[in-house]
Amino acid sequence: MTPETAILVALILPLAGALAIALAGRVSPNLRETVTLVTAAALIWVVWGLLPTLMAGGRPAVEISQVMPGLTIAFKVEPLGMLFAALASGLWIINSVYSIGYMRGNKEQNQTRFYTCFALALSATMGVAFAGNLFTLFLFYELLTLSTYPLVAHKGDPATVRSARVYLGVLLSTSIGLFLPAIIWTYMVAGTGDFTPGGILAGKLDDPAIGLLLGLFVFGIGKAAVMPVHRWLPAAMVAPTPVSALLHAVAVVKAGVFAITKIIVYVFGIDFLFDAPSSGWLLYMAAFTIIAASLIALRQTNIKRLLAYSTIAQLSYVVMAAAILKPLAEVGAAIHIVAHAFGKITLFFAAGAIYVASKKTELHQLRGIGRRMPWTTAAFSIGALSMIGVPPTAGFVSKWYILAGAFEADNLVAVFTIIASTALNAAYFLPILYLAWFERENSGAPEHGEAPLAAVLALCVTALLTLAFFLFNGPVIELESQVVRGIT
Amino acid sequence: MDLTAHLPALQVVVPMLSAPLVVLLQPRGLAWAGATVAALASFAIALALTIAVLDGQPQVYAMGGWPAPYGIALGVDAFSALVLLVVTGAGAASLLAARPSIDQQIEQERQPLFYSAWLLGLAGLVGIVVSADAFNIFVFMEISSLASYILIAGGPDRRALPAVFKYLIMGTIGATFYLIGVGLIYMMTGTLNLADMEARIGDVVDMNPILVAAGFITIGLALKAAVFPLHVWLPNAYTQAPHMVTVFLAACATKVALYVLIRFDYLVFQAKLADHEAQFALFALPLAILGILVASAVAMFEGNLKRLLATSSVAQIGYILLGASFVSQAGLSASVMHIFNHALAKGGLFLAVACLAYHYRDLRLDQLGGAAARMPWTCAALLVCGFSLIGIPGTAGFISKWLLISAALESGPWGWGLVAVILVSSLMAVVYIWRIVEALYFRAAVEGDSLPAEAPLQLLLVTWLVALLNIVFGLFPGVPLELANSTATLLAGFAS
Amino acid sequence: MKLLELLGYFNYWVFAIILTVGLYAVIRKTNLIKKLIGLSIFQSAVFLMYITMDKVEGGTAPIIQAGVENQIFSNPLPQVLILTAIVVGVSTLALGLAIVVRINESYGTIEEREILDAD
Amino acid sequence: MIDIGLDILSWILLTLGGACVLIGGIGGLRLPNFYTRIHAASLTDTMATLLIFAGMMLQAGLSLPTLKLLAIMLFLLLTGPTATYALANAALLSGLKPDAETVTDNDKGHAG
Amino acid sequence: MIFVFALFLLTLLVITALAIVHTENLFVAVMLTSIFSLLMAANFFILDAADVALTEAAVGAGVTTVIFLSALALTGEREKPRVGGRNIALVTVGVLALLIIYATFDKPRLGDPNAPVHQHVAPWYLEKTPEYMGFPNVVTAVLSSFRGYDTLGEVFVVFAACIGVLFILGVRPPRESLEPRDESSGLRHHLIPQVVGRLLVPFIVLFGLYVQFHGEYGPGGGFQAGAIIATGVILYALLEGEAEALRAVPRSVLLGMVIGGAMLFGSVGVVCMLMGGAFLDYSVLAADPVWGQQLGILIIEAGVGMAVCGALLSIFHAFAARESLS
Repeated sequence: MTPETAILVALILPLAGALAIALAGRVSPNLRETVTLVTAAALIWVVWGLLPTLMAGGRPAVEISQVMPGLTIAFKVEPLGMLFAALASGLWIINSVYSIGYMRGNKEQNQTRFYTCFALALSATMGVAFAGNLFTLFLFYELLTLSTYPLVAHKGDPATVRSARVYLGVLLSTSIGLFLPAIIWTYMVAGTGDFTPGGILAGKLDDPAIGLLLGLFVFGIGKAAVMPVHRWLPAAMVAPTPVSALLHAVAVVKAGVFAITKIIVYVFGIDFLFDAPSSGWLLYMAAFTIIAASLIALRQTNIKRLLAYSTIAQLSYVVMAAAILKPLAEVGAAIHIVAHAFGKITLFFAAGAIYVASKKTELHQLRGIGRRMPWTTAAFSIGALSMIGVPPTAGFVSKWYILAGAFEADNLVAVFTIIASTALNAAYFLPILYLAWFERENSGAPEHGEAPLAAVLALCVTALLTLAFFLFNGPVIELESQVVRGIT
Repeated sequence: MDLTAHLPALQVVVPMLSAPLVVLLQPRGLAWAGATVAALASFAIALALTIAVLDGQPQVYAMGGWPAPYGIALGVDAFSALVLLVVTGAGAASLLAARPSIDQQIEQERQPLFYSAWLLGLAGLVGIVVSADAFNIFVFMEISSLASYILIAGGPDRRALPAVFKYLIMGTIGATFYLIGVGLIYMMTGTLNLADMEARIGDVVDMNPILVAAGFITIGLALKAAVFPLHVWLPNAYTQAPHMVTVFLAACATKVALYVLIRFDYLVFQAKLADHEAQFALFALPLAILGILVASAVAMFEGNLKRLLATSSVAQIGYILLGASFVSQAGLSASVMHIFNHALAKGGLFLAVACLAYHYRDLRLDQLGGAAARMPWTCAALLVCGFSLIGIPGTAGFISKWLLISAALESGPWGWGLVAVILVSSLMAVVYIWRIVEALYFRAAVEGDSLPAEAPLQLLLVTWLVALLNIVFGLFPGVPLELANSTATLLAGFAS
Repeated sequence: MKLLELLGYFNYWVFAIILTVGLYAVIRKTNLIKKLIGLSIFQSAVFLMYITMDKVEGGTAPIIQAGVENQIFSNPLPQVLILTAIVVGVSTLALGLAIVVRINESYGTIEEREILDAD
Repeated sequence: MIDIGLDILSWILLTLGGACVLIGGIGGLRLPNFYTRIHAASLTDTMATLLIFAGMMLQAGLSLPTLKLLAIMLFLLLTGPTATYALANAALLSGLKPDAETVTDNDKGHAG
Repeated sequence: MIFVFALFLLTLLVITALAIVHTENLFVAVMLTSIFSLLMAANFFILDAADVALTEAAVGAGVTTVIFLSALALTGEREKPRVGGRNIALVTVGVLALLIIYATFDKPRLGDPNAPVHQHVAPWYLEKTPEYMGFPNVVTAVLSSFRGYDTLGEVFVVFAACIGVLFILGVRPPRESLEPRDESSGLRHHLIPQVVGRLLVPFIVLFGLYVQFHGEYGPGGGFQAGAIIATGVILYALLEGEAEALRAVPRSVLLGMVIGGAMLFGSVGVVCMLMGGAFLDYSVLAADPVWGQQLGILIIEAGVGMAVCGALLSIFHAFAARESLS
């Protein structure tokens, strides 16, 4: 199968899967589960099949239709997109396994709608990953928002509907209100919206406008949850855990940060931005977000809200890394996407497993949970360590590259922020670990064993991945350095 | 002359002459069948005309064989081809789906008269679009208005009558204003043919009858097109009309008045009237902006589903006027494109409302709880058309939003202010469409009413056809876009 | 001579006055039938404007008698337009009155204020 | 000589006809109640028509317009009194008593 | 000299218009509207528009008054005065008046022969009618042939009004407890009007037919004839009672006349198309184009007459039938 058809298949496969799941859901739950897993596996096979061509430096591209002269729906795979697509497809199968255990354990209703929308979201994610120009990126970005809305509003009770309304409100208003005019302005100024290495705005935009356009892009992409537009993330916590896992680790947030990085690298171009003074504010905004989010996370009592604010902080890591505008930092940004995905998905799986097994959601309830749920708590610990960036975990690798980039640009603000946030991460994760392993259980706590097997299995796999990434990150780094090889 | 040469004349004659015949078809359902066949035939003629126009030969037809300024001439160019497609398409689609909904709302023995009035409305609108003679446009405007009064008066609720009476009064005043305008131009130029008028208006342009005539024509057509301050008749009329009539009228009735306004303003007055840009932008732009913002705001707090969509129509008409008021090529193609896209989006929405109304008598939002569970396909279609109205990418609405924003950006220093207006109103559109979605999907079902099944298949199929068309023209807007661009060059050509 | 000059415009001023009287009646009066009467006055004012256009000094109705030579005729075109417009006016009027009759039956009144209060 | 005489005669007839119309008009305004007023109005219908049309016919001399004038005169003479009769009859049916000497219209407040 | 008459009649016109708006009794307002139309017709005649004067008199004064009265019979006679809101109306109306008067100053004066209106299209009509049509009345020529498409639109406006009134009044009045009134609702027991009426009706209908077929030679044509014949039958209905009139000209015949008239007009156009000419191009109807034009115009004028007569009568019957029911 040629790379071009592989792209199209990667897009259509989840769609077909969604349809098949919807139909299978009518027949029997087991059939629906098998169809989901088969589609996920097939997607991995197709997407990861593209890796060798990418490694060899190939850039497969295909154009579907020309909507307007100069405005086409076109796809082009480049290293960043490949990485994001591989990550998303990989984690989809794991998330499916996990959600089978979670959904059955929790006896949730209308699960068919859950799996169908999940598959739709994946197809939109593939679209975002492989988008060849700004218009296609915006098209699938909006589809991603709309396909994840039913997932967030899964329970359907008034509280969920209200927070789903916030979720959609923020995302849609930022995308229509800021992202769309930015894209149109780019099309007007640069004449095209295609992603080209080295950027398309070089020399076409004078100084104050660059900062303004960058601002429109960064705040337009609400999914990256940079500070003022982050409110939808905590609001989305009402959704069931597999959905939060999807939101945080697999697709939604990743799409946001991925889009910002891609726009910085392929629309503005690193050098063009570097010597434009008006783009400096992005770094400070990201740094502020990291610190502020970590401080808020300190005060949280609910596990999922804590993880949400930690995600906001970690996302701004990627944005800050991209804003350092040095090749090493860009590689660090890309890798941090992967590292954070593995770490955060493990944490969410663990939180979900604890909820399924013991209906516990608050931190103080986790006292002595280690004895009752050893596997889950172990995975939770590995995830937490990865968030802090302790050596054996993936988090360390990406922080290492980001720090190297910061030093290369001798950007003291970035260096200080990373150090401070590492301390803050430790401040809010370590007490939980201590609580879970070394504290006595308070007397009246209800008896409960481990979470369902499927959930625990998924947990352990992602924990192992977090550790494995520390050791075998060679191919990923090589892939990402292709992005910056073009630029010195 | 073979048949193809007669297409412009046949376009009007086919629906017009079939109207009296439909009155004779008394037995059940025959009147509907006859009307649908006539509407489909006129749609086919419109397609043939569009194909002819697309490969470069605009049709000109001298009625009665008399040469242009003396006899009445018909003309079909890119602009009229596009509006023809919208009008005949809306007519054919709404008639195809009309049977079940109309059987519910209009008694059997009155249906032949009703369908005959429908065909007259279609013939009137098509007559306006095809005609190139100022007075002839007035005559066909009267036919289409009378027909739409009859159609709206068919509404089952007693409130339809005062609504249609207000529409009649304002519509007649609008038409008479238009007549005064045409009279004043005729007085100064001596001719009624549009092209001839444009040629001869040059040497009298600074006389005040022409300026006053421009004022009269614009006010009259603004009244017919429900442009912002003069739109008070539209929400009541469309809410109380039978559901399928709202589908037909919402999709094309006001657009034809805008077509005449733009044609008069760009072809007749354009190059000749001193500093036309300022004049047209001076009053059209603020009206459009006000219309967009106020109508969207009102729609956000509207309780009844149909009235909400009708008020949003006023806002969308504001978009079309906004595009036209840029007096630039990009602005014109954006506004012409929005005529096409809004017809699709709003037609689809009202079709979905007709499906809902088949089981839910009361269309207030708080009574529609749990509709999605009972009628999943209808609500899905409503969702797709709602997205197209908002302008989600991948739908037809997005294309015109994109064109409008780039036209606004090109239109000079205060372009960004206009972009802000467009975006704020799109967000307001998101709010009121989401109010509908939440009412349908998340509110608990109003207990007590039985479990109604889906809308009848015939109605549902057409609704889904229009919904899919929204997506198709969102991804591949080849034909309408080409028509819109050649219209823009045609009209802007006169402007420069 | 000034007076004759002004006299030439007298028709147009009468047109303006009747038009505004008609419009005033439509806007001001609440009785639906009085509105329709106002509307018909409003329209007949327009007819007057068109027909004032067709008058030619010393001309007669445009009927070309066989024998008579170099006879001046008035302009036939506005007359044709107004023939059509009169019948349009009557048709709209008939429809309006039918609606008023139905309103009277369902609301019991034809005063606009009472109709609005009823709903 | 003859036509001057005819002209003078027609002028006389026309002025007399005009006078009748004037008298009818004044009667219509001044007379107290409904029945007396339609009596005065019917005067214009009958007498004035005769005089005016006679005068015009003299003006037109022996030709087609004279025939047309004659036809119109006959028509008016036929329909005028019938209309007045129908008016009076309708008024009587709708309860307006013709007791002329006591009451005038304004205090009855019937007519518009 | 003509100006003096015009001056007198126009001021009378304005006075009547003001009186109509002022009076509160609707019955008086309708009568004044009828006088208003008659004065308008006189004005048109003075301004050398014979055809329009005839139409205004027949359709404006005659039929409009009948329709108004029949509607008034079904609704109240009294108009309730409205309080407040006077000045908004005055302001808008005042602005409009100023606008129009502002426009009058560059207009050509009344009767000015070299006004643009008389230079461009009109002389062509006056010169070509004898050549193409061969009959004197230029207005009928322009109405039915040069701008025949307008008249076709016009017939369909009348057709729309007819089906509109039938559709709107097709609904049973809500009050179920209505007993049909006795048959003799007409002026049956008034002997004199009946005798005179029975004498006049045939002449009215005859005059209507004369106007119909005399349209080419003098003022007249389909619209006026249709209106006159309709008024004749309405007079008969008033005298003999609506049921009698319906027996003379039943509803199905009326509907047939309306549809027949409209279809006749349309099919003449289509026949011209089939015989090779453009739509409504009568010269192809016969070997000699002039005779073709005359034939075409004769037929369509008949179509117009039938349609207008049928429409006005069915509208009258729709209102009158409502009366006997309610």
